[in-house]
Amino acid sequence: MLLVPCPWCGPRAEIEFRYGGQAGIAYPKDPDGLTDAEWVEYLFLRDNPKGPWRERWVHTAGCRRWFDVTRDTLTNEFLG
Amino acid sequence: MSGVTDDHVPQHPDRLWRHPEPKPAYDVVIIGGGGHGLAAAYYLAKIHGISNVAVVERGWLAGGNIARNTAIIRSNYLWDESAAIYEHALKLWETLPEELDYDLLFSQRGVMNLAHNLGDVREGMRRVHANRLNGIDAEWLAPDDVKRLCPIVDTSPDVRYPVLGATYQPRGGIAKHDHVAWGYARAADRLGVDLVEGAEVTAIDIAAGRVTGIQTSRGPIRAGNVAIVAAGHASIVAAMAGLRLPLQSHPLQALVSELLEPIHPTVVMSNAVHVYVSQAHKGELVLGAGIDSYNGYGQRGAFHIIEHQMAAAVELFPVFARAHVLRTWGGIVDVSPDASPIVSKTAVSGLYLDCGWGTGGFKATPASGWVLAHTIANDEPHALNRAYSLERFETGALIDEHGAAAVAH
Amino acid sequence: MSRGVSIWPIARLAQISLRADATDRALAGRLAPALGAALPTAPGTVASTPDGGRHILWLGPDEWLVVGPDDSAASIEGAIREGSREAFVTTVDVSANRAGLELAGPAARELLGFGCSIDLDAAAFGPGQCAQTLLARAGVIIWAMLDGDAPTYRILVRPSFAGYLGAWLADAMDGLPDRPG
Amino acid sequence: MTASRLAASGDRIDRSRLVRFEFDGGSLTGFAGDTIASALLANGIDLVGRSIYHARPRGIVSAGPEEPNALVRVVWPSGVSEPMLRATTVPIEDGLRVASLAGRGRLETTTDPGRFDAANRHCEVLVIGAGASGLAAAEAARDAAPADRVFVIDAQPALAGPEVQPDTTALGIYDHGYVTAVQRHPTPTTDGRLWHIRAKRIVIATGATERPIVFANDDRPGIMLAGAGATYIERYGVRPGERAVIFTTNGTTDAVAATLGAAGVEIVATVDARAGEAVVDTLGDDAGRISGVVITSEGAAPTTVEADLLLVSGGWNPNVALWAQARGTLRFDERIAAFVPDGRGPGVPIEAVGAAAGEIEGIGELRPLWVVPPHGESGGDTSDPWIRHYVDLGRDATVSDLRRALGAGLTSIEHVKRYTTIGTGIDQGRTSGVVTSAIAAAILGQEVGAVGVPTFRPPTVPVSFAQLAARDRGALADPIRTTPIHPWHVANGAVFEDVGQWKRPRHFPQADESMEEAVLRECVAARSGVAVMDATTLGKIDVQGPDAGVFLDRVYTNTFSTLKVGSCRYGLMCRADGMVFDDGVTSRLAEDRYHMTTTTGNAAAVLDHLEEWLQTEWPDLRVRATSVTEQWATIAVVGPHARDVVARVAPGLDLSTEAFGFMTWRDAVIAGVVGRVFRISFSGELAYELNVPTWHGLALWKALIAVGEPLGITPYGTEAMHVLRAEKGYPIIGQETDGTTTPQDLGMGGLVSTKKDFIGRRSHRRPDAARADRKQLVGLLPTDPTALLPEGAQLVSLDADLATTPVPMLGHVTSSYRSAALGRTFALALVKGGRDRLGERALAPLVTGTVEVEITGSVLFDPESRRRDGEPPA
Repeated sequence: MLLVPCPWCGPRAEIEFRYGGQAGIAYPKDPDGLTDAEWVEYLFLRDNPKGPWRERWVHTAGCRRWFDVTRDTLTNEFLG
Repeated sequence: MSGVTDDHVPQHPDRLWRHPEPKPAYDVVIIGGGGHGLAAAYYLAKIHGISNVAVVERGWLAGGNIARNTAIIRSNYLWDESAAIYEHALKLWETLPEELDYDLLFSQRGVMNLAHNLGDVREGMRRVHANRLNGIDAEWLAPDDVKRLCPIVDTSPDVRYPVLGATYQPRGGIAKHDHVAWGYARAADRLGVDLVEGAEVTAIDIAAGRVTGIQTSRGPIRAGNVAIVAAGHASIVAAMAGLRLPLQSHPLQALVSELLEPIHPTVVMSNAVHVYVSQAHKGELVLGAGIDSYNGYGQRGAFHIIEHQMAAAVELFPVFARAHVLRTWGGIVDVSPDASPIVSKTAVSGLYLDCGWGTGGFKATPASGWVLAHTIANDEPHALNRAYSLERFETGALIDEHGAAAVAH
Repeated sequence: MSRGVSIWPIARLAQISLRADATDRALAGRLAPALGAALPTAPGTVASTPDGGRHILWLGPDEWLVVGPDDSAASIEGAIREGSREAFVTTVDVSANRAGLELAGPAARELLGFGCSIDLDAAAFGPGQCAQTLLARAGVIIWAMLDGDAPTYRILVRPSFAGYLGAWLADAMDGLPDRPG
Repeated sequence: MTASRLAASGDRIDRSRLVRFEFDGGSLTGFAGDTIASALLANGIDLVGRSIYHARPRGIVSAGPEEPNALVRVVWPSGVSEPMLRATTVPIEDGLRVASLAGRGRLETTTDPGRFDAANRHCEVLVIGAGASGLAAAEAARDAAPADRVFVIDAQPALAGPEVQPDTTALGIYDHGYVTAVQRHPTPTTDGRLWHIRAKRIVIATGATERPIVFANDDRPGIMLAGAGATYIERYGVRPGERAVIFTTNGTTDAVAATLGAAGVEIVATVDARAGEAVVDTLGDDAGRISGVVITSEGAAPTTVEADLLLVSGGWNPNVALWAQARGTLRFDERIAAFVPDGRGPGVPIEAVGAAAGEIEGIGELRPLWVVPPHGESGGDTSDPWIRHYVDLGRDATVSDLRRALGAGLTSIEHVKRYTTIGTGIDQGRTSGVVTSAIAAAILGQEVGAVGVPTFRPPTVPVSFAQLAARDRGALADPIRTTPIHPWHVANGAVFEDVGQWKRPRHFPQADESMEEAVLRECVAARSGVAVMDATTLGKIDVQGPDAGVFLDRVYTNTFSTLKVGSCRYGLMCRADGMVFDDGVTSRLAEDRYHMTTTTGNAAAVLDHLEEWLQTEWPDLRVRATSVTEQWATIAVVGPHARDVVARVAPGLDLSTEAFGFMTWRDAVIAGVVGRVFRISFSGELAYELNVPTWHGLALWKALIAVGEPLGITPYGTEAMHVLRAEKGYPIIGQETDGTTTPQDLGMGGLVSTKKDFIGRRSHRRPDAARADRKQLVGLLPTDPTALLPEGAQLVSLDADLATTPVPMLGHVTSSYRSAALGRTFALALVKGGRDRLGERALAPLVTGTVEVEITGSVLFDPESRRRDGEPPA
């Protein structure tokens, strides 16, 4: 049970959150202008590193805010 | 373990495999000494006559997901492409103990998927009808049939998770996961395949768009072809070849009980409440849990997942109340956007992928190795894995097993 | 003998969901007098009017729950409209969207601790504080009312979960030791 | 071995309280505080079971959780039976029934009156273990933190004092200072409690476990760990034997010898490895109990001494399981020849202290001795002299098995564990683990430290499924959600279906009606009279703000910015992959305010979806979304007479078609309460959806039933609702869709705007979305109008060869019903290129035979929608 650092409510138990996967994947400005390959980049391709990465959580059982945080996917330590 | 050579090992009739020093070059190098990689090596040598093959394993042979799963075997998948490859696997399972001359403790005790609500019933009926037309043994069971086949399931109507029925595949069952890996390893070794443990891959060499070899902690190895079969680390290894895969790696947990007298005659899966349970030959109950939500390579999951699973298990099987959790552990599953695998050529010629099996890897082991061997030997996918290409994500021709609410594990 | 905690449902409350930009000082300055108390900006805190008739619970960085006596919903929304002028402020009457119950007694904190993963220690969570969290498997707002020998908490929960939560609390009370009195 | 109760000593037992219990049917007594093991020894019983594979007689090896051998079945006075517990860890109580077993437990309890629960605890410092070093660490911690924020747990019964929580064993250390522990009998009425502990610092003071030495016939009853022998004397006042041999490698047995002496046990020999001495074999009596010990001294010929007790100390292994679980690394400490805590990565501070850190009191100089080679005929089987050198007694695994594993080429200690099953028993390898590594290292010519030990897996002690389920049992296993009208449904005999966590009435059978009869009756009422349904579970979201229209245009495939205030519109939502996600009717309440409805199952998911896009993609939009699902009770009044019924509860409302047209809404006073009325229909009939605050839902429902009574108003459930909508070809998301279905597949291309971008639009341009053979929604009419297709049935072409699999499939049945309005059965289906097949026939092969169907359009009833304003002129 991770202790997830909600920037608003403070550290809370993992069960209060929903996971949002990789952070910083922006919705393309002009989807129509994209090739299928570029669109699938947005749709499906994500990093999957072993070690620190930037990810999203939403505090569904709390303040309902989405936030980004860096976590080490091997040790689960949150690095801020 | 690295550094061990056969000089140390006492001679013994039951010898499974040699511990050779890696040769400078091989026709094919398979990265990942798990079930799928060992099976691929075996079929390359056995069917395609390619025995100048090395399987390189970072740690100890068959120590990844093949050693950590709940060993359930079934082929009752919804989509045609899934049904075809998993049924091919099941047919191979049915002759594998003889072929490998190894007791895999393969037991076709039947696999049941419980339906707890009308949506489950609809999905189950759809799967049963599709399975039958795809030549897969599948039946729909009424609650009374469930009770008859597995008396310990609570089928009374007033429980929190009422059993409205179940799909049933009589030919499904379980096998002893370690024996499967060791059986393939021994057979591949006998055919001349080098199994190289304690060799971590650090780089994949590519020249002019073609793979030429790999760098490992036990030195460089030249290779005509390289296959990445590193479940749990597929993204990491593929990145060494500059490939970005549509995979996310998550923890998946399982557990066993103490040894118990026979009480559970079949395999029961309840996707709705994430309970997957069978009783292994020694007598322990083996249960698989739900997948952890977050990306993780720690080979351990969160405890609340086990607690929720136990709550559901005791509701479905009241007799389990005083069984004990003896050991829990975690594996790493590589999950693709459509929860279906990737067995494919890549943009790098001579480099092949076999990954993304998610929670379905163990039961697919023979077919996965079989189609990968074909794909490498012919540099062309087999009909069974043509649909499992990387391109499908671009065209949208997904094989959406979770979309169709197909049962994981 | 007793279990050291009593539980009772509370009367209907007016509950207004208020969404506004907390960083807009001018807006905050207008809303405070209109509501009779300043919007709390510290996470998980509650501001109350001097007469204690109206409370503003922090639910998020731009979200509050304004709670008052039954039938005061319209006046609360009116006050907010008056204070917000052209600013982008939204209100929704959610008075019936959550049911309320109160727990009080020396064992109240222990009882909540059976099903709530946040730190309920008085030092960490005392009067004037509230938290959106899970109690057993139900989403709730826990609101610390009184501290001391008989801590009192108010629980706001979706009405559809009230039956479950009531049954859970009754079951959980069996886990409390008997105590004299 | 002739064990017996001593006249004095035993600080854990209360000699004033006699306890009666049974062992294998025989009635025995012990004292309060006895474990099953100590009570059995006190009664002179040392043979407690047979081994699992070799059926060897087995006794009691230890006095704690490391027991690999004395496994028993227990039936509590309550009648609850436990399949397999360690006799060394279970306190006896009056009426306890204990049975010996042979390595396998038996599950019997089906109705479990036991009570288990769970609790949360936060602390600054958690100290695991209340031995001297644990208590010292706790004392030090209290200088820095409030006393009640230093949490000390100990696995033993209350001894240490009030500041220690007794009977509590840590199961595992997880991420971010999370520790799970299980407590026995937290209250007199609770059997066990699972603790979820969150600590900012953790001190592991779990002590060390003595380990055996492996020699021929080392598994006989009467062979015990040395420390355990002393424990039975000091803690339980039990003398484990009369003539003892001590076999040791270290100094900790000096104190044991003193304790034995004081208890009147004759020490016939001390075999000290440090002096080159060793026990090479043991002899047994008829029952297999130890009767003699074969001893060698370097060079000298073996001699045999008579003894009924052999106490062994191969050294001590710090209990490092928790440390290792917390990703702590281990180092082999030559000084004590054991693995001790070494480094640790990031995370909350965790330290090991005392014996758990390798400070073994009194160990002195230790000479490692792991295994004593066979001599002469030991084992009796000359072909393999190692088959009686037991390493893991719980698994009957011997040095012979170990050699076979290594010989097979399985050189990793993890391989060895799997091949031999050593360390997979109830004791989790506490006694066999390090010994196995050392023997493997010797055979492989490696250092023990290099071989290492297998990964430590939680839990540290077995924990019952019921304990982990805790309070989540029966009705509490998962929340049951009900609407305010639920009590009426129950009182009026509704049959419920589970929709997510909701209980929804599926139908309201009268008297002895079957479901089929009830549903037909409910449908007839809706189409020819008036019927009411509780639609409260529908998701409802208040969407507010100047940019609300723009936002909804991006979220829905169709356009909402153009919707007039006072009007309602059906909308479809897709995920980014272009597949249908949800649908519902959304109404414009004001220029800057919409009332969105969602499907019951997706209510929470849709709100999450809206928040995700608002917060993470379009923070510039001035829009806010608030769930009002449970603010409103929603009742659908449906049928030609709906207007008359609504008129009676909302007299102030002009219900004429002109004043209140289809797909519009009005504020209204309904049954005396301010609410809203929406003129929307999921059945094709004249229909109103009445919304009042949840508080008033039940009262409104009763009012409608009362005023509608003269018109024969009929409550209906989800099944009739599904039939009515299917007759009109309205899809149910999740039934006509499966995550691979686009709006175009549903024949709703008209609802997909080409003028604006919306979530999922780009995906509709992918090649696969344009395939001509995509599955499309159609209707099906079985040629035999009485044949009811099962939902989920697959369709094949008329000329399909059913004998040759795989048989190509055209599609599948998504919904199938008997229709009162059509006077026949019908179905909806997703069929490849379905819209080009209208009029064609197909086959549905069933287990019972095949059913022929005609493929039709999906709207089978009132295609011109002439009924939505009421009974149309004939």
